[in-house]
Amino acid sequence: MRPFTYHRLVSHEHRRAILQSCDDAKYISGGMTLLPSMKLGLTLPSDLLDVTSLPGMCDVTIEGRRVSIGAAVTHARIAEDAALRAICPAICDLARQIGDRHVRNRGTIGGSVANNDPAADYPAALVALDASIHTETRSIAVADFLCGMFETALDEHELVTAISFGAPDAARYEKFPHPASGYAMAGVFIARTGGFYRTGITGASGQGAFRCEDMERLLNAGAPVEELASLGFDDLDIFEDRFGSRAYRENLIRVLAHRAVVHLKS
Amino acid sequence: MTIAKPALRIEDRRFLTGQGRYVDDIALPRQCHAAMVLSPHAHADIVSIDTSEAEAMPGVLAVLTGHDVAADGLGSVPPFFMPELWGGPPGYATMRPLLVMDRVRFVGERVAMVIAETADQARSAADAVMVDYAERPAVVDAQAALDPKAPVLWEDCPTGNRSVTLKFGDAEQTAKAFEAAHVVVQRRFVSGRVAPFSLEPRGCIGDYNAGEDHYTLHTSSQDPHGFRRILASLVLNIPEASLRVISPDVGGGFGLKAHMHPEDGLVLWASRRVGRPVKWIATRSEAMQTDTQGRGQTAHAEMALDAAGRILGLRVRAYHNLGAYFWGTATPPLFFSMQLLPGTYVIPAVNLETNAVFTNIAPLSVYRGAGRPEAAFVIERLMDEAASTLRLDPREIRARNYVSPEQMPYANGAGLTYDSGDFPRLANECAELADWDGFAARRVASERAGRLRGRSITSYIEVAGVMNERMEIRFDPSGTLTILAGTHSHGQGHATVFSQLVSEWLSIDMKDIRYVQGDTDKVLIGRGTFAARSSMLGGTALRKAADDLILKASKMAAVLLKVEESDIEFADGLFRTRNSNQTISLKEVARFFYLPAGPVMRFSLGLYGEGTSAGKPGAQPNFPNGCQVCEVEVTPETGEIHIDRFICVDDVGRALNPMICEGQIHGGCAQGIGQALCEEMVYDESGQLTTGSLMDYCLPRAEHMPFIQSKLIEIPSATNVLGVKGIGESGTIGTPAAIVNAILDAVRPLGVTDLQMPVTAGRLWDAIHSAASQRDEMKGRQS
Amino acid sequence: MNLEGSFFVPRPRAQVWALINDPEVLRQAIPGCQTLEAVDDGYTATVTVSIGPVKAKFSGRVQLLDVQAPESYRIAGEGNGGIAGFAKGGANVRLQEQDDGTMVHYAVDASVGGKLAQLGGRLIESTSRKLSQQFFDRISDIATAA
Amino acid sequence: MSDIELSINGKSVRRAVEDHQLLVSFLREDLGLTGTHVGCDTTQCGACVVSVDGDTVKSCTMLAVQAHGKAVTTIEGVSNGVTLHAVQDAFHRHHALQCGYCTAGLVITAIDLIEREGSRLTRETVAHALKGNLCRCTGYQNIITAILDAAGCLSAPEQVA
Repeated sequence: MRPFTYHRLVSHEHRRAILQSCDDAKYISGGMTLLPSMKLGLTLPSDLLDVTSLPGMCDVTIEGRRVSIGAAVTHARIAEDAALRAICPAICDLARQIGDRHVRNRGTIGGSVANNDPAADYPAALVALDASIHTETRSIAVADFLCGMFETALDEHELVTAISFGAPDAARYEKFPHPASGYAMAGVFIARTGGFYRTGITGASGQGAFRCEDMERLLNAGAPVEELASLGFDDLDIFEDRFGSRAYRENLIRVLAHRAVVHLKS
Repeated sequence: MTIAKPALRIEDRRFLTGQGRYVDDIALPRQCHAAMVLSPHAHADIVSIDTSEAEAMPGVLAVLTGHDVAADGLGSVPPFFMPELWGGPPGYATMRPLLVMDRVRFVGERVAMVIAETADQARSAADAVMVDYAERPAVVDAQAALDPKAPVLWEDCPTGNRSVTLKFGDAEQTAKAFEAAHVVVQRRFVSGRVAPFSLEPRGCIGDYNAGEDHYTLHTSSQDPHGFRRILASLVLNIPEASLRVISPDVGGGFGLKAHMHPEDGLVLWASRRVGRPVKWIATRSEAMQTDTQGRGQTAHAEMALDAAGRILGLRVRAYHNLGAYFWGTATPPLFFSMQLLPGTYVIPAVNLETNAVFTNIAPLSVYRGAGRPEAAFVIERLMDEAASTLRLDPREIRARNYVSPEQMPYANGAGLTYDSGDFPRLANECAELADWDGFAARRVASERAGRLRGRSITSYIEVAGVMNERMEIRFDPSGTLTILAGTHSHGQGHATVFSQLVSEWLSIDMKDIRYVQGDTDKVLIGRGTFAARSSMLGGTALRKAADDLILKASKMAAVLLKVEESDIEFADGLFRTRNSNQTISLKEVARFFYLPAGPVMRFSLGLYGEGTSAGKPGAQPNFPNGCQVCEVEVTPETGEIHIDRFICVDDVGRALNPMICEGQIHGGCAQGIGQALCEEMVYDESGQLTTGSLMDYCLPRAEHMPFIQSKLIEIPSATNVLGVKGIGESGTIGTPAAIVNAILDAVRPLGVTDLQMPVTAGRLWDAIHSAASQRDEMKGRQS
Repeated sequence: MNLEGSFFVPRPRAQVWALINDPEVLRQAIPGCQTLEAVDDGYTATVTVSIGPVKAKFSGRVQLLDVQAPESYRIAGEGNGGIAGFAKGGANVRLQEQDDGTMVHYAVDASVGGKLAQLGGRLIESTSRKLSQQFFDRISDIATAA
Repeated sequence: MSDIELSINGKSVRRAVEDHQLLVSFLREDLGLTGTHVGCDTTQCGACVVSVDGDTVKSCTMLAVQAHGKAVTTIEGVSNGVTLHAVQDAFHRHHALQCGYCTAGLVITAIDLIEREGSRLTRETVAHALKGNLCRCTGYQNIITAILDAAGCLSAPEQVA
């Protein structure tokens, strides 16, 4: 790796002060995406700002049905957090399907969300849960936050501090992992709150996670699950590669949605 | 007795406790580090190389290019051997320089080398070497490269991009067989390029000692003596005595490390240039681009059968994608993929041909199985196609065609003579273990759960044991002994198995046996380990070494027991006189060989035995063979494939250590499963590797693997004194066919008639989906 | 990477043709394009591209080839991203006259080499598609607004 | 450079490290603990897995400075040097290693897995848990068997087979 200076941030004042003095600073949380690209020499920051010690970044708080997860909370912690499981098991199940156990021990929700990889798992949940993404200065609705593959509404050096959402009555995440990378070939998150369904789909589109309103209409209308098979995605930029054609990924969305709904109704 | 016991491995402890010593674990005093500058283009002329920025970077000691290689007179490297040496026609052999000076021919070709204080500094500086390329059009597909309009890689090759064509069998007789056929089945089969992917990437340390004008190379190698020969005589132009090659613990080879790579020569040369040891360790990304790959064959095959399902003839035209160079041991896969095409069956007429073609991708070489899995895939897929066409049970059609034990030795028409084997018996045992008859009920149960069940029965045969070998056994004065092996274990457990043999033959406790390999200064000569050769050739040589040692010791024993040598017998570690009860142990006799005076004065100092396996019958290969039954479940809505049952019955000749034999089978099967279901190195049209990391190249993980039920059958080989048959490659050979045939059996009812590897879930779903669309279309037309 | 598409512009063909030959329009349309300067046989350009955590700055050239005014050309580009590797590609563009405007058809091909290629097909493929799509979307916007 | 203080295999270590130094290189090159290996550069093979504060991590994707104040266990610290750890012993008895390169990461992973999941492990759950550890030699079968045995979860029929 190329030389850089490492800073362990202890406060937001500290963060701002350090940022002033850096040419090309990058935040590091779990580093599961950043460090491999730095090892390849494809990302060459002058300074790495470790955000995991900033206050509140590792907190999981639940107030009523409102859930807030600090940005530096690891996937493993989310997968295992008993309070979280009690109120929204689907987010725990989602976290358990990310990468592998070692990656889950380092990788964080904030890092994943800020990166907005079009095949990452959390964005599906964020969309379906209508989550808010918090920074030091503002909170951003997920619909405004995700701006296409790897793009977010974050300003330069604006740091995600937490993710919050209202716990649904029921939710389910179904994922079909890419055989090589383990990222989602398709991942479907379906949440039900007050009898209404909301969906989030990741992996299938090159442009990132999206909400499928056609699917929601079917579900909200109480259509039989078999009707999910009629869903079309012609207007979307569905991704294809050696491991899955466009038709295959579209099919995966339907199959995974079917599985999720069957689970929700069981 | 230790032979045939599942003795636990004596080498395990150091690996389990982190005390293994692989090349990168070695740090020589004052060592510095090398990094390579790789070509990003598949085909281009090098216009200029500007090293000035790199040279000025921190820690950089030298930046070397092909011009420096040429100026220092380093030799280019030909293939290890060409088909001509195995009785084939002459072909076009390439000479590969250590660093390319004028023209790159694949992505990843080395164009410069940076030496720096640290590996990070070397890599940073390598990124700063500016190479100006003039791109040429590239060709990546072997058949496309034979088009007269295709870009040519080697202008002085008289046959365009074709290096050589190998032919086997009798064209005329085969044509007649096809004329007489009741049915002909034909298919195109692709065994794509796959990466050997040893978990330990390649690496080496060159250490030149100016005071002695002597070189030492630590390298991750399967064949240190082979490396030494090429590096000394062809690259450095020095006597072999001036180069010591040490191959320490090696983290997997699979054929990748059977032959030297450019870096092995480069670090030695660089060490001389900079006056310090130079270490180079491949990054995984680098390894993916630069390492040799296996398979790379497309075969157009057709089989003629009579009405009863007996094979009349086999015709195959194949194309091997050599990549940019005829490099390393690319010859064996060309031969074996053809010569084993008849498989375990009687085929009266064969007409087989393969064309080895240059393209702008990484060079082809051996990978576990080397040609045998390609052959097994073609013949076993054809057998199932024939069975399907003739509406015969796949087991039945095979039974009608097996070479019977009574026909052994059997000449297969493609130049190989099988010495032994009982293919029908193996098939029956395998089917029984797999509960063949219970399949129908399982299929129904699967259907109830919404899944499709399919099965296959696959017979395979492989040819194992090439070249010659040497082993040595040395006693020391304390009565312990050392095996000096010419073979090279990198996971196969030789320390254990060879110790088992010697322990039994000489009645020496396993703990008193030390095992040494992989150092050209310690081991006189050897051939290393690949092609499932070590048990037979190493074992035979070891037996001779033991006999040699016993013979020498019995002369001493005769003197010590004061009898004629002819009155001495050796058994259970004791020399005994025939006519009296006098005994003396081998250990005690050995001690006398080290005394400064006494009877030893009549003999040479020290007790050791040496043995080689060479000449008939030692150089005859053996023919490991086996049968696999595979059952899969397919989830039609997603194309997911679950291997539910995988039974292997293997004829190993004689199982020296059944535990290790089974371990080899498991590993081989995993690689076969990888190729069948997920592994493939893919290049785009411009020659860029699109599977350059584990993000795209899918290596089998624990979740992909079935529980393999394995049974070893011992039908001793007639070609070696131990009766063994090589087990190192067996698992890889039949497995791809076993998996694909089982999947096809599951989805054939849906109208899917063919599948190419790797059969990923997506590819299978597409096949199911398009078969369904076609069916709907047909229905539409009819109605 | 291959991408095909078409869009409609409510402008006469000659006007669209002029736009897609205007260096300033090209500069605005090429995603991440910082400079575009005319040279003898085309343009030199600098372009910054981000792929996830990776940001690469390419310098290279843009050429207009097989020009059949006012109907079709091939716009081809290649750029060297230094450590990151290189990218090259092009688009065959065809303008089809219609009663009330012009139909623009395009077929894009692109490839990436060097370290970038090791990022994984997933990222390369979707990034190339995204950038190509952005280019034509912007051309469409500019042409429609003109 | 940063000063770090951490516990390695129970011993306190204090060093100055380059900020860009990876934990795996610190372990291997600075401390000579070469039992931890590097097999890839994309955080996927698991040859470099060590335990940090009781969690398994890939030491190729963690900076040495990030290990400041933490307790690291490598393969060298798994047993006392005389008697093998039960997991190491099970790997030995079940022939769960061949070339040995991936073994350190697998043993560390297995110990963690057994501590967390204990007697609930099955062949499927172990296979799933090994997603982050690649082995090219064994086909994983004996590795899974060894882990089940060390966890006391090996069913009787399998022991016979």
